[in-house]
Order: sequence, then structure tokens, then C-alpha cells
Amino acid sequence: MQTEIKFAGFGGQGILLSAKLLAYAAMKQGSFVAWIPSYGPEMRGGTAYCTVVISDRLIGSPIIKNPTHLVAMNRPSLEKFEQDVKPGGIIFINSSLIPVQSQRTDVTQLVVPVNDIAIEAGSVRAANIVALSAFAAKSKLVDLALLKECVKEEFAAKPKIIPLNMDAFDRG
Amino acid sequence: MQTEIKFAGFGGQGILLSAKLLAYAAMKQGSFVAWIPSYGPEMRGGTAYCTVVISDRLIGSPIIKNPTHLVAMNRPSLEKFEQDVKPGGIIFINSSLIPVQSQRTDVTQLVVPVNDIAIEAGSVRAANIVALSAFAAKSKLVDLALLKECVKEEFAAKPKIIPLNMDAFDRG
Amino acid sequence: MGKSFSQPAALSTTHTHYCPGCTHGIVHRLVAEAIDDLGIREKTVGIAPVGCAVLAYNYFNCDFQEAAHGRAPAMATGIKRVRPDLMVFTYQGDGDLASIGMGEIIHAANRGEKFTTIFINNAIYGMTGGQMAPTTMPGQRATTAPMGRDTAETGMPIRMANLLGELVTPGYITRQAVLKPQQVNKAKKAIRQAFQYQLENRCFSFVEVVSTCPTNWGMTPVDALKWAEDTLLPYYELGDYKVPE
Amino acid sequence: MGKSFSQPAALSTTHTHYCPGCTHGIVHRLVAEAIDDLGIREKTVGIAPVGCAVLAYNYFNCDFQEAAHGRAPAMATGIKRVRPDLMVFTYQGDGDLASIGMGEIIHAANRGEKFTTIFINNAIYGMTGGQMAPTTMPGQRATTAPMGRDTAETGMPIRMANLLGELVTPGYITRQAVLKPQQVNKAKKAIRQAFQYQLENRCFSFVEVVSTCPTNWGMTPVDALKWAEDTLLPYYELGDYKVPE
Amino acid sequence: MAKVLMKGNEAIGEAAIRAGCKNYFAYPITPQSEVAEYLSKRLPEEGGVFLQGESEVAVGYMIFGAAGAGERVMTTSSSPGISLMSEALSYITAAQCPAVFVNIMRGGPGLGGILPSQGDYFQAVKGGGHGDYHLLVMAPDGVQEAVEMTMQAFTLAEKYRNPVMILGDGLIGQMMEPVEFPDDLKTEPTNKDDWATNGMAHRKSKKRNLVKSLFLDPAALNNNNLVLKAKYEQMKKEEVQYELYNADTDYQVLITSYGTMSRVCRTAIDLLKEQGIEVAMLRPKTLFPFPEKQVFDAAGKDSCKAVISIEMSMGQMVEDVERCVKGRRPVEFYGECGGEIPSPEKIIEIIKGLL
Amino acid sequence: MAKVLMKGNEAIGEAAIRAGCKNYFAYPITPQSEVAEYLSKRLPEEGGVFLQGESEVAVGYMIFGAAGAGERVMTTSSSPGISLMSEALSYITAAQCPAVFVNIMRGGPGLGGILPSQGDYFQAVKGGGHGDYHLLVMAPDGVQEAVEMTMQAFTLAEKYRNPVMILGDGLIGQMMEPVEFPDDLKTEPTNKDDWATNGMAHRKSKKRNLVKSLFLDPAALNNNNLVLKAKYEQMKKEEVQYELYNADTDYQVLITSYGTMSRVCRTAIDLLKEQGIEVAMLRPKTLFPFPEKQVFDAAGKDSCKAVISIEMSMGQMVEDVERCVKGRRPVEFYGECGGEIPSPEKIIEIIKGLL
Amino acid sequence: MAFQHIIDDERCKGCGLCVNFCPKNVLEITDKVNAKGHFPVHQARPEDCIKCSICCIMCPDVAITIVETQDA
Amino acid sequence: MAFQHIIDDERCKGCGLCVNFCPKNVLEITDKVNAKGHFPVHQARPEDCIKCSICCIMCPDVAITIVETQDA
Ligand SMILES: Cc1ncc(C[n+]2csc(CCOP(=O)(O)OP(=O)(O)O)c2C)c(N)n1
Ligand SMILES: Cc1ncc(C[n+]2csc(CCOP(=O)(O)OP(=O)(O)O)c2C)c(N)n1
Ligand code: SF4
Ligand code: SF4
Ligand code: SF4
Ligand code: SF4
Repeated sequence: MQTEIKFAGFGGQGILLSAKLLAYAAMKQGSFVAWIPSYGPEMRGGTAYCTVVISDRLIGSPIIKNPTHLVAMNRPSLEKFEQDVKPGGIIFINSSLIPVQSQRTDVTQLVVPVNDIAIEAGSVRAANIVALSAFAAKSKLVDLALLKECVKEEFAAKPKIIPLNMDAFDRG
Repeated sequence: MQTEIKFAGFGGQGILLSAKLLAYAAMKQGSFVAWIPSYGPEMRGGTAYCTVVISDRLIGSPIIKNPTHLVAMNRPSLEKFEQDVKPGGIIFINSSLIPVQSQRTDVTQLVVPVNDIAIEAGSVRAANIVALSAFAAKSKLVDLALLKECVKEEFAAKPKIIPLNMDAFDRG
Repeated sequence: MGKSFSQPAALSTTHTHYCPGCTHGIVHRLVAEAIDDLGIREKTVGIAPVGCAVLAYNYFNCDFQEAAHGRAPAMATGIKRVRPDLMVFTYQGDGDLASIGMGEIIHAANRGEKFTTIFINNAIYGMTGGQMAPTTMPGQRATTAPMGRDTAETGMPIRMANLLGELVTPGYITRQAVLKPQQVNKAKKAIRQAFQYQLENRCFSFVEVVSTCPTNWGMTPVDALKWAEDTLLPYYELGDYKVPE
Repeated sequence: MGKSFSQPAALSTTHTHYCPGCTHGIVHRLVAEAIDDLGIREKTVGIAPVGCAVLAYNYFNCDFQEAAHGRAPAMATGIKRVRPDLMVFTYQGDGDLASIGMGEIIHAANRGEKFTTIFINNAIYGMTGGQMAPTTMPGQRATTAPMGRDTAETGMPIRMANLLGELVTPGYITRQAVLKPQQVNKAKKAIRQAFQYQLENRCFSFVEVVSTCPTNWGMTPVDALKWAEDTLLPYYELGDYKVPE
Repeated sequence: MAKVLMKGNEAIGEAAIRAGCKNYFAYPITPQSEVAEYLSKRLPEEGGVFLQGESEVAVGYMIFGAAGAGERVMTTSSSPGISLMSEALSYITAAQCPAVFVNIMRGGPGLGGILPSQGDYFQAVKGGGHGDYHLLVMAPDGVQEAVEMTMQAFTLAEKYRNPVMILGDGLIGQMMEPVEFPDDLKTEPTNKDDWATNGMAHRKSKKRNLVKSLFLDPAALNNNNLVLKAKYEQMKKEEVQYELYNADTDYQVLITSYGTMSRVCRTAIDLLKEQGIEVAMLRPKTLFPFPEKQVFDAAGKDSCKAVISIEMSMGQMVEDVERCVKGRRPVEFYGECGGEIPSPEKIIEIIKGLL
Repeated sequence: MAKVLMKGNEAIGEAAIRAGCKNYFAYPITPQSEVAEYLSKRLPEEGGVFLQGESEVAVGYMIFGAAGAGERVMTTSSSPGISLMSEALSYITAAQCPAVFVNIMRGGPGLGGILPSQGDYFQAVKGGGHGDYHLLVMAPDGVQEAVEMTMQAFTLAEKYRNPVMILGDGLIGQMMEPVEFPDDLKTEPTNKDDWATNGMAHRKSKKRNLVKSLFLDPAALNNNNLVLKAKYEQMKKEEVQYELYNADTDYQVLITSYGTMSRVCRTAIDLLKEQGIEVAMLRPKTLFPFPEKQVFDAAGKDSCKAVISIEMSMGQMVEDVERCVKGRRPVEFYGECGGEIPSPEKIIEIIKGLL
Repeated sequence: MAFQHIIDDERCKGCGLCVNFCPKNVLEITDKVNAKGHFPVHQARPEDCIKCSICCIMCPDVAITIVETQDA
Repeated sequence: MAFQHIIDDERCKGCGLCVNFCPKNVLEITDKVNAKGHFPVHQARPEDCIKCSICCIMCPDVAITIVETQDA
């Protein structure tokens, strides 16, 4: 059984990090995981994206055209990728930046104003963490407590912002 | 029918030139020819040598272990190559620098004090021409008049020394 | 005191991929203006480096070749030698010209090749993500010098204009900057002069331009200008290092 | 006033392949004497160039590596960085160091690599048969400059010691000659000093030695010395171009 | 040791350190600059040597010098940078020095692109430099294998006194996967006293050592080539590594593929199996020595109708496959090399076209 | 025009001029420096460009620049120098510029020696540089053929907008043979207005031209590779050159050999014939495109017991021969590569060993 | 004769160099994003503009032009 | 103490540098060839030699050595 989650947004929205944290938590749960960034031309400005693959056996092709779920942090990425999501998957929409919803009816839409929540939490820069926890809670892909641990670890270097992110996490 | 002539001596004895002139004359006679120098390490000091191949058909291997004839301008080259000469061939010996003769009985030995003759002619530097003409006269590989022409041509650039070489040629 | 200002014809209208506030854009414009002033666009061949300016061929309105990393001066030599009637310029960064391309620029300058080199000194490798350049300042952080450049390990920054100025062969070697309007105007004159020397078939011409890389310096564009002014200019002194008699 | 004179231990007794009167042999001896003086033979690694001195490894009594053409300074960097306790020197000709190896020598000098370079400037390519070198004098004939070097086409000779002296990184950069006994004695001191600085882990050290190539200059060994004295020394001025504080 | 989640590039850097290599020289180039960036932090911590060279040409000779002095040393680069090391690779191999070169391939030829590719197979396997020499070439299919191969590389390089190349691609360099660093892959450096220029004082025997590749005497040069050839014959006997996938079935098609591409093929094979179509794959893990006999045998299976080499190139390894199949079966090829990695769906379509 | 007696190196230089190439950039290296020495005299007489570059790396890009500007241009070098041009060859091919490269091979790997060798077959034929590209490679067996191939090279380079390499060896460069310069091999340069950077003012269309090899978009890069591949397929159809020797007999052995080595084999075949032993030779004159079908057919002749590739190397072309023979016959190899060229006697001994 | 000071919103990358150097403090960064995701500059106090072209000179993206207009 | 001035015929390549620099004009090239084909130098006027070692210093082939001898 294999699940693929695509994270997409502006460069600078911390997409690669949330994806990494999810993969990290999944790994701790004993799953096979792969984190595949988009690098190269498309990076310069515009939409950045990144895919996490979580599987119960050796991961074959790391090239994912149709992910199980999509976490869209801005409008272009929703528009660019919503059609690719497999039926039955989750499409996470950051309503703070995406006024619209997906036209698709064969997927679960999870709409959260992550920027606003993050701002409440103290900084818009924690938006990615809010999104991560909200998505994780819904998708049940990984144990939340464990995920939270991973977030803490990640920020161990910069202790000040841990509480912020913990708070952001809980709000998610 | 193919003939190979090996010219050998000190660097600076004009061996490459005499060999080239012979090849040139043979070419003018309509034969296939190849002039194969020794280059590389063995050049630095010591014995220099060079092989001329004259043939009535396309020349195959330019690598000659056993030449038909040998023109030895100094002692080391005689000692180094005399055994390689094919039976019935000519071994030319510059007796000005080679006190000995070859032990071989199955070859014709042509013994000429070319340096001395060249000095008479006016300069020891013409020794190679003396040797060439003497060898050519004996071996009858090329028409002497033609060969002489080639020598003239060769020195066209430095007219002064033409008479010297012509003289040297005739003495050969 | 109004004056009009418009896009030079030698510059295409394509939007550049450069980061906001990157001075590559300013220098591009100055080169284009010089080409327009001299009316040489149709006989000019530019040579793009490997670096952030690799796509320069999209931004200029003239023939262009794209070199391998550091080899633009050799390509320019090849073009100029076989087609002396063409105007040839290379546009190179400091990794390209001062690191991997050191041999090529010194020999082209020393042979007195009749082309023009625009050298963008931003004290870092831009395109590949902020690695140390030979021009990186002591203590300046880079992705391959996380603690800042340690001169005991990697020596002092190389001053290309000074070095090329030391060669005996006549040439036009100058260092300019584009950190404030006055400097931009002077740099424009220098670049025009460089092309002028080439047009007269006088000598090799080289314009080093002290520039910024806000992205890899991790500063706002405006702060980058200030940092360059305060940190780079004292070491990279502006001025002519050689002018042909 | 008698004094004894004998073969240095760091020099092997092998006869060299150098042409009669070639000053490579003198410089070999001076290097060997410096190694003996400092008693460092057993921790010295020499690096042979590609050039007439390619067989140098046969003539010295210590570990040796043989570089590719022009790359000796990069190899020396590799050795010295991983084994700072070893004494490392490169021995290079002017085609090797000043032409193809320009980038490597400048960057090694600029990083302040702690090795020693002996640079034989004989104004020509020896081993390959007298082609033009960057150091060939104006008008000097070479097999690839049959009419003599035309500075309008190929620029002026490159003065390596001057060029390296221009770098900001501290180092010991000097130019010596071996055209007469007094010069040989001074050159010997300079070479010893160069190794001394390395021994103290002070800086990069570079000794350019103005030499002769009778064979490719087409002169007798004695005439070659005179020609070098009259033609090369006025352009290649002897002396120190940089000394560490 | 616990699993960690790491980028391929960083994992390769860490692997070198774990394998006992404390010396790294390199020049930045996408998509592998992270190796240098990672080691510029880590090596100083380990008391090792990190140096950014002025060019790949220079780096090639820094590696030569360090290896010749008897120290473990590594460099990493990507396609164009490796081309600039061609001469050095020829020299280092001729002088019989051990060293590890990593090529994280990008699209070519020329400046090409920075996305993953497998266009440097010929260069790596046939020798990009001049003369008769070979590198021992290993091709990982993921981050964990990249780590293991990098660690083994030092041991193999020293066993044969020959450079070893790890041939990866941009995806392996950029992707994160869980990795472990097997301690048992760390080996003691071999004694280099009898050939390395590590200083006479260090050695029992006081004879000096020479590291060189010049042999003016033809017999000596020919002999050096025979010495190298003998090593390559030994590698062919002892070092061939490969993986067979789904080969215990009555497969109709045999795929040959390596590295990232082979992972896509693996997925395609699984999907085809679900559709009742059996396809096998032979994945060379060492590209030189190449699994010659294994390819010959696998192609010969009765059920096998055709062999197809699938690469992120215009057709390179396929020539070795053809050579080894010896006409037993038709050998086909499919490849793309712009940076877009062919999808499993595409592979399935191609395979079905063969049936 | 009358025959003249010339050294191979000088003849190659003269051939370039006769073919209408007035531009030459090179760096000295034995055994081919005479080309540069000769052209440093001749080109100024012809109003052409002679320049000694500072290194082979630089020369590679001088060639790129000149070719990109639309002029005929040539360089010559020998093994190590060609390695330093690997990156440039990849770039020039990717940017589709015509140019002629001559490699007068010497012994390798490393500094090796300066005597004749054929150790650079792989480098020339499989591509020493990175990425998917090929050079059109021609291998002369003597001075006259070196002249003819050099002259043809410019025409072919322009027909395909791809570099052409003449792969000779030290013997061909140093040996003197009678030569003629066939006027009919001189062709008019093709019109390069639609791609070369020869100055917009020169062209009817005022659109600018770009000479480049960067394609950041994967589809565009893949497409550039397909364009190159299509050219190579066309070369395979149209440019294969080879010679069959003594092949109208019932030969027991087929020799494959090229260049200088093939001349020795030719003599060996003649001598064997005298002894009543029939042996044939297939001599590829183009190494890329390789005479694939011809080798397959020649090997298949009923009388033929075995195929043997004889090279001045440790075994390189033999891999292409194996690939093409497709297992029809056993493929053997013999080679030496120190600089000593195997004698006809040695070849005869080897051949007899196969019977 | 008169001049018109024009900013091309789409070319502008909002780097602020012009704002920094404008002697008359005419320019300000807006808070509306353009297609490329940048916040372009605009003339906050156009009446103060003396058309000195300093902003044009410092603009890396030729986003500002000043054109001569017929009507004064 | 005394010194002995020794020339190694086989090392000498007859380049004449020593002859040229000898302040006492002690040395001359001989006309007998050595194994390598060179004409080595010899002490034509040994009695004039002051053992200053200048010849040794200029000799590229370490063909001349001066050794201390016990007997005066
Ligand atoms: C042979 C080779 N080596 C390395 C690279 C990778 N590379 C691309 S750009 C670059 C450096 C760019 O820095 P700089 O020249 O300073 O220009 P900038 O980007 O700063 O304008 C490097 C190392 C390459 N493309 N080719
Ligand atoms: C890559 C490469 N290019 C060229 C050569 C040929 N080559 C050997 S030595 C040499 C130049 C030698 O001249 P120099 O460095 O001045 O030393 P010298 O012989 O004068 O002492 C050249 C060009 C080579 N061996 N390798
Ligand atoms: S060629 Fe010149 S440099 Fe070389 S050994 Fe002879 S004299 Fe010396
Ligand atoms: S023209 Fe001058 S005054 Fe007007 S906005 Fe630009 S800088 Fe300011
Ligand atoms: S300088 Fe140009 S790009 Fe920057 S803010 Fe001003 S107008 Fe925009
Ligand atoms: S030691 Fe002095 S005096 Fe004696 S031969 Fe030598 S140079 Fe002349």
C-alpha cells in the first residue's frame, strides 16, 4: 500500500520543510519513504513543489504524476495540480491565499486559512506547520504526537520559535 | 618487388636527408615509396636511423625488421643493425668512422671513407651526399642523373653549397 | 531639468530571470546603450558565460554564443581572429572569469585580443547557490565557506583589474561600480570607451564592475548596495588600471 | 683559497638527458643542495613537469610524482593539503607553468599553498622542439613563430614573478638567473630561502630562474649565456618581487 | 545505527567520512553542489581537508596528488565537470592511484540542463580520457545504495589501485530517503608504503617511490598496459554486481536498466504483473565490470522473446547489452534524456509494444 | 597536380589549406607539432589565421568560437591534448557547429609515450565528453588517405553541422609518402546564414543567430538530443566507408583492423597467401559510423572460422566488432600498445594460432 | 516641452532601488502583487517628480521610462 | 691542506661553460670522444688551478668535483 502527497506553493512558504517533516515522521513509523523535490528551472520564482511517498514496501518509481493527496498553499499550485490527484484523495486548500475551491467532486477538500491561523499563532512563517498538522490530522497518515516530536526536533536549533510552531501545530 | 634501405648514424650526420633524397628520386621514377624516421626517445643522442621502402606496388607494413640494404655511417649503427640485413643485400660502411668490417659473408660490403672524401670535396657536412651517391651507384636502385637532380633541387635554397654537394656527389 | 529615458534597442524586451535588485540588469542596460551609441548592434556578437548571466543571450538583440564555464575569452579569440570585422564582447561573472577561467582571460589579455570583456564582480557564485568565489571577501560567508572565508586557508580575494593591469601588453583595464547613480554613469562611459577601443582595433578592453548579489548575500537589494559600498570598494578600488598610449 | 666541491646527496648519480650546457642541470644541483642543507630529503616530494625536466624524477634522490602538463601546482596542493608535514616542490618550465598552467600557478600562489615552485624560464618550449612560449622575446624565432614573435599578434612576454607579485596573499616571489657564477650563488641562496619558508610553514614560495636552451635557441652553450644576459635580463629583471612580512 | 532521512548528495558526503575518507577537493556544479556544501561543514569537524579547487581540471590533479601521497580522497562533480577531469582520470589510472570520483549526471551534451540524465555511460565505462584504461563504475539506484557503494568504493579503489566512479544522477543527488551507514563497510586503508610518495622517512625501506605514467620505452609502456589489463580481467572475475528482478518467472521480456531508471522499470514490472504480463529486469550495479555472462544467460531463457535496454540516454548501455546477448535475442532500446524521467506508464506502453 | 613527398603532419596541414580552411588553432604536442610548425609558415602566406593557444582547453573553445562564427577551422593534437578538449567537443557537437579535429595518437594512458598507438578508439568513437553525442571519425592508413580524409572532413562537418575527427597515429604523422591533393575534394563552404553568428548585417534575414547548448526545458533538451540522434542515423546510412582486402577468397579468418595496423595486416595477409592460407581483412575507414552490417556479413561467410580484431591497443574496436558479429563467429583479439608496432611475422603467428 | 514618468508594473520586481535613490522621495512600493508575485513600485507623489531619471538609471529591469510629451 | 680537482670524463658533455668561466684558463676541451659521443674537458694547465670551484658551480652535469686530500 503506497501513498503519495504533493506539497505545492510559492518558494519561501516552507513547503519543502513540511514535506520533509511528514516523511520523517512516516520513516519513524517504519514506513519506506522518499522525498522528491522539484529542482532546476521551475524553481526560479513561480511555483515550487515537492512530493512525499510513503509505502509499506521498497519504493519503485519516485516519479509521481498522480499523487494520492495534494497540499496547495497558493492558487497557482491548486490550479496546476488539482486534476492530477487520484480519486478519493484529499485536496488541502490554504484559503488564506486561495479564494476558490476545487471543481472536483471525487476528492475530499480540506479548506484551512493557514496564514491567518499562523498569524494568530504569532507569525505567518509558521503557516507551513499549521498546514502540515491540519493535513496530518485529517489524513491520519502519521501519528500526530510523533509528528509533533519531529517538528520539535527540527527546530531544536532555534529554540525560541519552538513554542510558536508548537502552538501553530496545535491550531492546525 | 620491394627493397628496403636502412640509413643509420649519429644524429647530425644528415642521415634523414640522404634517405629522403633516395626516396624522392625513387618516387620520381614512379615507384611506391615510404620514408620512415625513428622518432622519440632513441633520438636524444645516440644512434638515429631511418628506413626507405621502395616498391612496385602499394606498400604494406612500413615496419621493417630486416632491410634489404644498410647504410652505416658510424660504428654503433653497423654493430646494431648488420645482422638484420637480408642475405644478398648491401652493407655500406663509412670507413672514415668505422675501422672494422662486417663479419657477414652473405652480403656485399661497400666500404667508402665518406668523411675523408667529403673533406676533400670541401666540407665534412657533405658526407651524407657522398654516401648516398656511392650507395646509389652500387645498388642501382635509382638513376644517378635523376638522383643528382633531386640533390640539386634540395639545396636550391642554399645555392652556395650546391657545387660542393655536386662535387661530393660525383666523388661518391 | 527633465530628460527622457527609454529602453535601448540592443536590449530585448524580455523580462530577465534575475533576482529583484540584482545589478546584472543595470550592466546589461549599459552594454546595450554602448552598442546603440556606436551603432554596432548588427555586427556585434556577445558571449554568454556560465553563471547567472548564462541566459544573457535572451536579453540582448544581437548574435550571441554561449561559452562553457570560464572559456568565453577563448571563444571570443576564436571569433575575433577569424572575423576581425565583428565586434565581440564577453560578459562574465567572477567564478567564471577569476576561478575556472583565469588562464583564458590572462592569455587573451596578454595577446592583446581585440575584444571587450565585461566582468561582473559580485564576490560570490550566484547561479549555483552562493559558493565562495576567488573574489569573496575575508570573513564573508558562502555555502562552501560556512564560517566565512578564512584567508589562512584560501588566501586573499583576487583583484582581476590589478592583475591584468600588470601585464605588459597594452590594453584598457578599468574597474567600475554600479552601486549609485554617479557610478552607473561613469561605468557607462567606461563601457562605451571599451567598445570604442575595439572599434578602433586598438587593444583588448576590460571593464570590471563591482556588483551585488542580494540573494546569495542574504540582504535586501538596498542593503546589498550599502554593503558593497562599505566592504567591497575599499578593497576593489575603482579607476583605470591601464590605458593604451 | 681552495674549497672542496662534491655531488649533493639529494642528486642521483644518473647522467641527465639534458643537452650539453643546458642550465637545467645547474638548477637541479642547486635544488639538491638546498634539500641537503636543510636535511629534508627523506620528507621531500618533488613534482616533475611535462617538459625537458619530465625525467627529473630520475635525477633526484627523493619521492617524486610526475604531473600532467601545467598541473604540477594542483598536484602539489593535493599532496601538501593532505600531508602538511611533507616538503613539496614543483619544478616547471615556462610552457608548462606560464602557458597551459597559468590558472593552476596563480590560484596555488593566491591560496598561499605552502609549497615551493622552481620556475625555469628559458623563453621557449624545449622538449617539443622550440615552439613559442609566453616568455619568448619579441622578434625571437621559434618553430611556431618562424619570423620571430610578433607582439602585435601574440602580445608581450609574460613576466611570471611580476604577475604573482601582484597578488595580495603573502608569499616569497623572486627572480634569479644562472648565467654566471655570482648569479648561481645568489640563486642557490634564494632556493634555500624558498624551502626555508616552506619548512616554517610561512607561505607559498616561488623562484623563477632565467635559464638557457642552447639547442632550441640554435647557439653554443656559451653564446646562449651571453644572449640571455643581453636579451632576457633587461626584460626579466632579477630580484625579489614579494617577501613575507 | 538508526536510520536518518538525508538528501543523496549529503549522504554521499557523510558516507565518505564514515568510510574513513577525510580529504575532499571539488568544484561546485548543479545538481551536486550540496556534497561540497555539506563537507565544508563536516570535514573541519572531523579534522579533515576540504578545499574548493579553482576548476575541475585542477581538482582532478589535486586528487591525483593526494592519492599519490597515499591518502584516501574523493571528489564529486557532474557531467561537464567530469569531462574536464578526463585527462586526470587517464593519468591517475595509468599511475595506479586509488581515488573515488562521483558523477551526479545531468542532461547533456554541452551545457545541456541540470535535471537527471544517464548520458555519461560511455564516458564513465569506455573511458573519457585517452589510452587503454577503465574505471570501476558503480551505479546506485537510490540514496541507501549510493551510501553503500561510496563506502565500498574506497576499499575497491585501494584493492586495485584504480579510481572508482560512482555514477548517479540528479534525482539520486536531490532526493531524500532513509539511510543507514553500515559500519562494516568501513575498512582500514591498505599499506601504501611500497608505492606512495608518503615520504621516505615514513617507510621501512628507504628506497624512494615514484608516482608516474611516462614510459618512454615501448616495452615498458606496453607492460604497464598489460598490468592494467590484468587488473580489469580480475575485476571482471571478482567485482561484478547486479540484481535480477522478477527473473524467476517465465518472463517474455528482459529489461536491462540501471540507477534511477531501473526504479521506474521496477514499478512498471509490478504493474505489468498485475496485468498478467511477466517481465524481468537485470540491473547492473557495476557498469564496469559489466555483468556480461549474466546478461547473456538471462536473455537466453526460453520464455524470453526480446531484450530491451531502458536508459535516460539516447542509447549507450544498450551497446554493451547487444555485445553480450550475442544475437540470441533481438535487442531493443528505449530512452529519453532531457531530464524528464520516463513514467512507469510510458515503460509499460513500450514493453507491450514488444509483445 | 604532381606527386610530392611529404610528412603526414605537413600533408594534413596542406590538405586543410587546399580544402579551403584558412583557420588553425592548436597547442604543440609530439608527435604532431609539425602540423602547427608547417601552418605557422603557410597560413600567413595564404592570408589565413594561425594561432598557438595557451592550452588544449582554450584551443577547443577557440575552435568553437570560430566555427560558431561560420568559418572553416581545424585543430590538431595528440591523445592527452584531446582529453583536454572533451568538454569542448561535447559543447560544439551539442551546439551543432562544424569543425575538424585531428588526433595523431600516441601511447597512453597518462603521459604514456610519444610513439604510435591506437588507444584512443573509445574516446573518439564513444565520445570522450559527457552526454549523448558522436563525432564522425575517419581513420587513414597512410599519408595520401590522411590528406583525402582531411579534405573530405570539412565537407562532412558542414553537411552534418557536427565535428569530424581524423584519427591517425604517430607513424602516419611522422612518415613521408608521396601525396597528391585532389582538387575535386575542395568544396564551397555551405551557407551558414541561418545559424552562425556571422553578424546580422551580413544576412538577409535580420533575425539574430544563437550558438548555444543550454536547454533548461527538458522537452527542448530531449528534442536537441533527438535532432543529434537523427543526424547519426543518417551518417550510418550515408557515410560508412570501409575496405575489404582479399575478401573474394574463401578466407578462413577475417581480420578487422584500421589505420597503420591494417597495413601490417595487409602484408601479413599477402605472406599467408604465399603459404596458401587465405585470410581477409575488413578495414573500417570510418570508425563512426561503423561498418556494422559489413562486418556482420563478412564474418558470416561459410569459409570463415573466426574473426580477429588486431589493434595497437588493449582491445577497443573489438567491442564494436563483437557487437556487430552478433555471435555468428568467435571474435578474438590481438594488440600491443607500447609504441612498437606488431610485425607482419607476429600477426602471421597469431593468425596461424587460430587455425 | 514636458516629460512623462512611466512605470511598467509587470517589469518591476519591487526591489526598491529607485525608491532609495529618488531625490524627491516620489516613489513607494505598492502592496498589490503582480503576475510574477512581485510588489511593484508606484509614484506616491508624482507632483514632486523632477524627471531626473535617477530611478531609471538605477532600475535593473528598465521598468521606468520617461518619455517626452508634446503637450506641456 | 690540499685539494684535488677531478673531472669525470663520462659525465662531461663538453659544453665548455667551465672553460669559459675559469679565471685561470686552466681548462680545454679535448678531441677524444667519450661513450656518449661528447668531447670532454680536461685540465690543460693543472698547475694554474686555484681550486676556486667556479667550474664546478657552472657545470650543469656535476662533472667536476674538488676533494680535500690528506697529503699536502
Ligand atoms: C565546467 C563547469 N563547472 C561548473 C559549472 C557550474 N557552475 C555554473 S555557474 C557557476 C558559477 C557562477 O558564478 P559566477 O561566475 O560568479 O557568476 P554569477 O552566477 O555570480 O553571476 C558554476 C560553478 C558548470 N556549469 N560547468
Ligand atoms: C596536455 C599536453 N599538452 C602538450 C603536451 C606536449 N608538451 C610536452 S612538453 C611541452 C612544453 C615544454 O616546454 P617548457 O614547459 O617550456 O619546458 P622546457 O622543455 O622548455 O624545459 C609540451 C607542449 C603534453 N605532453 N601534454
Ligand atoms: S632542449 Fe633546451 S631545455 Fe631541453 S635539455 Fe636541451 S637545452 Fe635544455
Ligand atoms: S525621475 Fe527622478 S524625481 Fe522622478 S521619480 Fe525618478 S528619481 Fe524620482
Ligand atoms: S528599481 Fe526598477 S525594479 Fe526595482 S523597484 Fe524600482 S522600478 Fe521596480
Ligand atoms: S677550480 Fe677554478 S681555477 Fe681550477 S679549473 Fe675550476 S675554475 Fe679553473
